[in-house]
Amino acid sequence: MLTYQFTMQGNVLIIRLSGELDHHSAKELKAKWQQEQRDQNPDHILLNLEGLTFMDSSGLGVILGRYREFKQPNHEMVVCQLSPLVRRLFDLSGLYKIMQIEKDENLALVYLGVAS
Amino acid sequence: MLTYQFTMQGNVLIIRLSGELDHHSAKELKAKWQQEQRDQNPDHILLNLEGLTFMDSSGLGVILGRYREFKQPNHEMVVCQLSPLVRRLFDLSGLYKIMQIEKDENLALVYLGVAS
Amino acid sequence: MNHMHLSFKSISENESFARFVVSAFIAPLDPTLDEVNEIKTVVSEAVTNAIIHGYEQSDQFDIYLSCELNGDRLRIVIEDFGVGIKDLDLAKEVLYTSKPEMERSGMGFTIMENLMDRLQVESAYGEGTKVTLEKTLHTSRSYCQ
Amino acid sequence: MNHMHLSFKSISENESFARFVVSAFIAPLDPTLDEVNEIKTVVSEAVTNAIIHGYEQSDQFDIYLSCELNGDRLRIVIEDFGVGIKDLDLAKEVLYTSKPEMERSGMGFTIMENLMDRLQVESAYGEGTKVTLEKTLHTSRSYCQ
Ligand SMILES: Nc1ncnc2c1ncn2[C@@H]1O[C@H](COP(=O)(O)OP(=O)(O)O)[C@@H](O)[C@H]1O
Ligand SMILES: Nc1ncnc2c1ncn2[C@@H]1O[C@H](COP(=O)(O)OP(=O)(O)O)[C@@H](O)[C@H]1O
Repeated sequence: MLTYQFTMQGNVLIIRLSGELDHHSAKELKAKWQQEQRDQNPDHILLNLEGLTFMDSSGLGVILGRYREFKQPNHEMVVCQLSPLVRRLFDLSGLYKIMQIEKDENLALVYLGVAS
Repeated sequence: MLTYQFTMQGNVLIIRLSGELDHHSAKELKAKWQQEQRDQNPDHILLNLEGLTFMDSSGLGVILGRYREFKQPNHEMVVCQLSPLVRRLFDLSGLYKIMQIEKDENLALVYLGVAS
Repeated sequence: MNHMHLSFKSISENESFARFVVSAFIAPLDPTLDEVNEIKTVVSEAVTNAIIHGYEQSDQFDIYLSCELNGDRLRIVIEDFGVGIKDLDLAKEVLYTSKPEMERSGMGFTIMENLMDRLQVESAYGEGTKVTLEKTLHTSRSYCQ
Repeated sequence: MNHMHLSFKSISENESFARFVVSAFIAPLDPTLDEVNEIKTVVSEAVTNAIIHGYEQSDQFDIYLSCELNGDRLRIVIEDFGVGIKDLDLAKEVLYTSKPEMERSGMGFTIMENLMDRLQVESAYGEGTKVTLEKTLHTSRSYCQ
């Protein structure tokens, strides 16, 4: 099971995921994420994976899908709190090179210029 | 997996079980219990089931087996910390009537005249 | 509707494996912890019987476990192709066991009957035993629907 | 030596079920958490592929999963009798996916190959796909023996 928490901090939509992100849960996440993005219209997105107990390549797919929809010169998307195994999946797929990865929410907010 | 802790308190051998007590783990418990009883030669036995996350009728069997070996006019065996489901298994089997059941270790020690 | 069929080696290590599989299978229904523990208990009873009685502790055979979920109605079938049961009425009696020397309590069938809505045992002497267990789960999910 | 054979309905709810079954099966070896997570990941990749690609999301079919433990050597076989793979070399390429519209990443086979010691894919177009995964577990138990 996957649970998600969406919060706006300034112009940043923070998305915190907990539980298992697989093909089954990715479908629902995609819909909720798109809805929230439309509703909040954020400048940046911060995705926090700290609570994930499982993630596979369906997770890579849904993250990359949102990244492609969102990324523009004035829109940044940052991902933080990758477990060693998730980090490995990001590496293998090359996502590690195209997306901004930070250790935790604070560093990610600093990167986005919204230090707390 | 089942783990056990054997402690002497006065003349009482306290046995604390944790984990899963089924047919697989009952075999090993029986051997360890008999060994400990020989080594410590207790007057009474206090069996604490608080840590059990699972128990089935193989657990009833190994407890009844030890009770039968041990019970004499001057030897008491008390069981405490039964979960509602384990309590139901004791009820169904009639063990609830023949064995002394107490809520917790303190009350069991009071019953045995070794109040702490 | 969901179903699964599982077979595994008749060794006592697989008693806990079988319990876990069934509890994982019903997890999406969000059953109460009490229900999960009751289901685990009856699965453990039937699988242990297949190992001890059905296959007389030989590890050369397989045990068959299947689960079917229809809404909140769960059916579990546990089957062995071992020695079978000669006298089924006797076998089902409370406290009856053919293996007292193994410290069996003779409570397996009684527990299965009490914790489930329905227990059905089919057995042919020399051919094997099939135990069918049924229960309607009173899960939070089924209440919400 | 231990083994198990499982079949279950091709629905996405059963992805987590399959992961859970395999992790319960290897639990007696006391594997590290990292190893368990790697195994869960590759099982999830292969089962998801069977659901999405093999059976094209129809819930009318079954997926077959078996596990064999020989000492600390684990073999997992995941099989479907779905559409099969026409060009296996292409399918195994990093980032190749036949379903980009479903936001597939094309990383499944690459992940299986990287997290396991060995990956073997057999497929016949129109008949189905069989994925065999092998790994030696460096468990505390096997070190102690
Ligand atoms: N799968 C089986 N194969 C053969 N005999 C069985 C099987 N299950 C149960 N029995 C018989 O039924 C008796 C009663 O079973 P049960 O109530 O579970 O008690 P127990 O397992 O403690 O003996 C067993 O002692 C055995 O003789
Ligand atoms: N079980 C299967 N049945 C049919 N085709 C498959 C199966 N598994 C994989 N494939 C094919 O191989 C391709 C690559 O698979 P994979 O690397 O797991 O990436 P993805 O699942 O993200 O597409 C799939 O897009 C699909 O065309």
